[in-house]
Amino acid sequence: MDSRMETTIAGVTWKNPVTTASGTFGSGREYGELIDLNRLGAITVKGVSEEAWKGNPVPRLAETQSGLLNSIGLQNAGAELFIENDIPFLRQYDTKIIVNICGHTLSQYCAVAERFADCDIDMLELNISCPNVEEGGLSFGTDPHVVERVVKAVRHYVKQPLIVKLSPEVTDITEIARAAVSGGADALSLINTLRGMKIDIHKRKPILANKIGGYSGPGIMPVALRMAYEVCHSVDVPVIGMGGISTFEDALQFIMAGAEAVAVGTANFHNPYATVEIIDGIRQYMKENKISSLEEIRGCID
Amino acid sequence: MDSRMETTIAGVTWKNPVTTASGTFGSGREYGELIDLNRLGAITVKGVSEEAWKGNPVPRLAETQSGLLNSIGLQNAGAELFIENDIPFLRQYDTKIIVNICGHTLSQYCAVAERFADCDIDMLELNISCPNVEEGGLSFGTDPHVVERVVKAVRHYVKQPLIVKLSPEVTDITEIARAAVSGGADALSLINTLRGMKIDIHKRKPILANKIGGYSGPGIMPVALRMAYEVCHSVDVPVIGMGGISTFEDALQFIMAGAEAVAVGTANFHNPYATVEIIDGIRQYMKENKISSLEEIRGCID
Amino acid sequence: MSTYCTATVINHKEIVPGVWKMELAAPEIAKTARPGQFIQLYPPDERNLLARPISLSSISKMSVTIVYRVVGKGTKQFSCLQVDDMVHVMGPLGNGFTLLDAGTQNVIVGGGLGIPPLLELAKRLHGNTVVLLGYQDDPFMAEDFQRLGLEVHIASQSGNYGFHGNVLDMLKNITFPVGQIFACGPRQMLQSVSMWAKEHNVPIQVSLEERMACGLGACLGCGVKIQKHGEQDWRYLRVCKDGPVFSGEEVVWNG
Amino acid sequence: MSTYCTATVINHKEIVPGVWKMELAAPEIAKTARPGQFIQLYPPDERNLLARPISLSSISKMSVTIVYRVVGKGTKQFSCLQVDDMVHVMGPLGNGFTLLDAGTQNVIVGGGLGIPPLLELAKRLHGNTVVLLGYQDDPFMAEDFQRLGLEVHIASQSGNYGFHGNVLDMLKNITFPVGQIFACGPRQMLQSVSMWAKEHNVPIQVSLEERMACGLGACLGCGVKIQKHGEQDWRYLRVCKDGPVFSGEEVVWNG
Ligand SMILES: Cc1cc2nc3c(=O)[nH]c(=O)nc-3n(C[C@H](O)[C@H](O)[C@H](O)COP(=O)(O)OP(=O)(O)OC[C@H]3O[C@@H](n4cnc5c(N)ncnc54)[C@H](O)[C@@H]3O)c2cc1C
Ligand SMILES: Cc1cc2nc3c(=O)[nH]c(=O)nc-3n(C[C@H](O)[C@H](O)[C@H](O)COP(=O)(O)OP(=O)(O)OC[C@H]3O[C@@H](n4cnc5c(N)ncnc54)[C@H](O)[C@@H]3O)c2cc1C
Ligand SMILES: Cc1cc2nc3c(=O)[nH]c(=O)nc-3n(C[C@H](O)[C@H](O)[C@H](O)COP(=O)(O)O)c2cc1C
Ligand SMILES: Cc1cc2nc3c(=O)[nH]c(=O)nc-3n(C[C@H](O)[C@H](O)[C@H](O)COP(=O)(O)O)c2cc1C
Ligand code: FES
Ligand code: FES
Repeated sequence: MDSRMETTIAGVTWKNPVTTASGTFGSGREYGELIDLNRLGAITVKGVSEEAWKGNPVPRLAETQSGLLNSIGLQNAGAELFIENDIPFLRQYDTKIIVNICGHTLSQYCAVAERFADCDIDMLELNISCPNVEEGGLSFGTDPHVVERVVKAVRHYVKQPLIVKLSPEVTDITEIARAAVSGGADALSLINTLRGMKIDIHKRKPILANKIGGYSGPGIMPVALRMAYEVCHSVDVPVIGMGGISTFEDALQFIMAGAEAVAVGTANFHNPYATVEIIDGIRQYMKENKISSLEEIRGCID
Repeated sequence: MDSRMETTIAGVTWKNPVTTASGTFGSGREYGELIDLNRLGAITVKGVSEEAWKGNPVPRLAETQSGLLNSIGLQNAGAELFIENDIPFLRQYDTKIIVNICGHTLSQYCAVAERFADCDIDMLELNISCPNVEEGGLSFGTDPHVVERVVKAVRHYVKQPLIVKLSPEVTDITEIARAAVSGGADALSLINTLRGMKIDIHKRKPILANKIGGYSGPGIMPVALRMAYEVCHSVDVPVIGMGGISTFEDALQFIMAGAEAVAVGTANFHNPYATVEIIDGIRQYMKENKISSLEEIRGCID
Repeated sequence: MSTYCTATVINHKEIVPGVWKMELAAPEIAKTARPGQFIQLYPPDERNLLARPISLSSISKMSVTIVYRVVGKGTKQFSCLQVDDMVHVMGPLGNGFTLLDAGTQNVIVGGGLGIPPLLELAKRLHGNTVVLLGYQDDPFMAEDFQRLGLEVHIASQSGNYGFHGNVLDMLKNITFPVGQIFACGPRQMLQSVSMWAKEHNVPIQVSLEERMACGLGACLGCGVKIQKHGEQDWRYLRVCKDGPVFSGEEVVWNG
Repeated sequence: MSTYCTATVINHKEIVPGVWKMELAAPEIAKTARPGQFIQLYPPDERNLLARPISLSSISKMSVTIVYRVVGKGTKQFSCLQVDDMVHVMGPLGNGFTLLDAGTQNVIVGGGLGIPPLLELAKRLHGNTVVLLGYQDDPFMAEDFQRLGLEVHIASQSGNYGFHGNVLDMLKNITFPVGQIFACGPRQMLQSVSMWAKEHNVPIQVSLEERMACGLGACLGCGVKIQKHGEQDWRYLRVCKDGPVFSGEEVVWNG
């Protein structure tokens, strides 16, 4: 343990600023075979909805150059099974638990938030990139008014610090960030995936059964970093940066842009040790550059 | 010459569906040392403004994983010198000439359009990603009303077929596409760059003097293809697709998504023969798959 | 327990055009691997972020052998690996086949690149085993099964080799009572063999494929529709973790 | 005329820690190359889209030699190239130095990795040439200049080698009337040498660096502020095409 890497977000202290990006790490169980989960600052679990969601048809994955498209469709077994199986599993480890929640309607969001209110978890992350089924299927996260409304509604039920996870598919990310904060977000995380497509020219059809999927990985990092930088300079709550982070150098760029912490997603698929290598790399960088607290470099880009 | 690859866009027939992306190919002179410019369906030149623009401070370039950030800032010598030097040069070749124009105000856009009205060029491409200096510096291309207004105004002066080039930094690209068409666009091209950032963690500052730059290259292709697909399905004018195209397979994906033609940008930097290799690759694919006209595969993704 | 490690190529050759056999020194993986499990092999070109799932064809004390067809970017890169080159690999992964008690009449049914994963199984199966192998044209690895002393029947779609037709036709021609079936190959083949098995009330294990990201069960990318006995509806299980071997009866084939 | 081709590494070694000398068989490039020109060398890892500009250090009939320091991802990859490996390269690029008539007193001023590009120039210069080389610490390539029979002075910032100080100090100590200066090295050094030259009314050619994409003059990525004699204001010229060699007087240094 190394207190120089401690990071406090909305009152919750992580042992280091590295968590997993929702949906890429399950609830940690599977990666726990390969790495020591105690090493992580926090584990952000895959999206959980009130009831089970079946997810999208397969194929759900397409590789692109330095990136990945996915259309999992937030398949999950629902809050009840999650609470029964995954929370006790995660509580065995000395790491913070962040539960990512999703819904297709305002009331689904509220229901799942309420379900977790009295659970033994550390933070709640609200994924607002889900399609808003009641209003034509556009993502909740693209309209500042809708964002403020859904955050406010959920806030009412939540007892843990609330992270709102932003969609990058907007004209002005700072407007959405401000809306989330004024709705009551204690922290923001960004970015969720960009939507992308890939076509198999031999079969003459899209690779994903769903045609369009969420684009993640190194290919989105320049956009993610720019947006994290913009958001850090426009709101006062802490920001968890993500999008393509694969190395400690990548993670430090987000921290220098002002992020309090970072999440590692697609990189886990390319290198299952990515999270721990990033933690070790940050520590090493701090040592070599005689940095005794991340505050010394956090937000150093003005 | 191979009539099977002929492509007609807004009444102008290109010998093949491949052009260069504005700003990556100058006016062709430099690349003409390495490749035969007669091979290209069209040459789209770098952005030209009414008067000379100095451009942004250096460094203006940053390499990212499978991508590039640039902040050239549309440096150019102004319409007059362009007309004097570049049009006669380009007219020596058997290829269509597309002039990309830019402005910081509505009247600058109109002025440069008017300047080209009686010039010997084949098409005009209107870059609406420029910052709107009169209205706080947000890009013209992000608000459908502004887009319709600027296209309408420019349309008034233009005598050639008008291509409007869309910015991808919007919540809903189809809304912008429709606005451009209702303003009078004869064709659309997309995507322009996404904005991105990269930080030098040793110097602890952004690599670009301008901090933020336009992100291009293979890393943006999934987003570009998805947007081209969406736009092809929401307007009736032809679409020129671009964004990360580096191989003929990439180009064919855009055509299958419904694009009439494609533009090759950043790939020229990685491989100066990219354009001609893409043209040869498409021809070869057509031959191997017994395709006698691109119409057979264009838009085959429904 | 699976590991993520660097393995050394110790043998590599093209056995028929486009199909390669590669032996990897990977003691950690070899130690615990079972027939029907697979590995995730990482393409050397790091523009390809995802590992490629490839089944173990045979397992020895210190090494594992895979047989793969070059179909795209990743497998193309594998085919360029030379002896002594290193490659990142994760495994062993998945459930593998369930080996029941001795004394049954086993039928192994393999089609195309579904054949290699059945070799280690064939070695370890108890009871009597008949092997039915179907090819487009050129057969490969048939001799590996023959060398085990098993009864091997070959079919080719082209008719150039063995029986002119597919494995299902050969299966229909079997005269003895089939005890259990193990099958791997194209989905269409697995479906038709599973239908036959259902009709004849024969238990069948099939090994499936789906695109993968994590390979560990974490991302839910590799769904396959499974309806377990007694369940109201199907749900997506994970080929990488709950499979790749499933009961052919439980797979929802038309979807 | 420049070409884009594949060159073969025919010699490659680390001459001082972190600094490598590589000879590339590239007859097309060698044929037309002049001192002060550069090549664009493409990193083998294709995640790096951009070529790296590296000056020609010496030019022979069939090959060119470059000397480079490992500073980042691209140069790190170059340093892993082995003899007989192939690498994509474009060149020769840029204007190179302008060689004036014989009979002058030339001073060549090089700092650090600005030294290699001056070697071929030193070979070809007419008149009398004095060479001033500045290093952080460890000198390299000084013997290459000495072997040409030129008067070579060395300075190091550390004081461990030669004169303790920088090239400007050495320049100030020169007693004969300097006819023209050719300089390459860190911007700070080029600026101070240019100031000195201006004061003493000596023509100076400096070779500059800037990040590049196309290397051909098409993208306008590599701007340098130049104010030509008689022009009202500066404008951005292109290091790759209008340079890398500029008149030191015309460069707008403070910007
Ligand atoms: C459990 C399992 C075991 C397998 N065992 C073998 C084997 O023993 N021998 C063999 O030749 N092949 C096997 N395959 C198929 C093999 O994984 C693919 O042929 C391979 O991934 C293709 O990669 P590529 O880069 O060459 O093709 P590309 O088309 O360039 O790959 C693009 C992406 O699609 C994925 N992909 C493409 N085809 C398949 C496929 N059929 N299944 C899963 N993912 C795919 C790739 O992994 C990659 O992520 C197996 C697949 C699975 C799921
Ligand atoms: C005309 C010219 C001639 C040069 N000649 C030499 C030479 O002879 N020997 C030598 O050691 N170096 C030379 N350089 C510098 C050399 O280009 C850089 O050191 C090299 O590009 C660094 O690449 P990298 O991938 O290792 O570094 P990274 O920092 O990983 O590179 C990232 C990006 O920045 C660019 N970049 C980084 N530093 C520089 C720089 N100083 N100049 C231009 N681009 C840079 C890279 O090309 C690349 O696009 C020259 C530069 C120019 C412009
Ligand atoms: C396979 C996959 C599943 C994902 N599932 C979720 C999810 O359930 N909830 C969520 O908020 N984000 C989800 N995401 C988005 C990631 O959490 C993350 O925001 C995005 O992938 C960018 O980070 P990366 O580039 O490091 O992967 C998912 C991403 C991937 C690749
Ligand atoms: C160096 C550079 C300069 C550019 N200049 C212009 C320009 O002047 N006008 C314009 O409309 N787009 C400009 N673009 C955007 C490209 O035309 C193209 O839309 C974008 O780069 C995406 O394509 P690519 O990924 O193939 O490069 C420029 C892009 C680059 C990389
Ligand atoms: S590949 Fe991730 S769950 Fe199977
Ligand atoms: S690098 Fe493109 S103009 Fe110089």
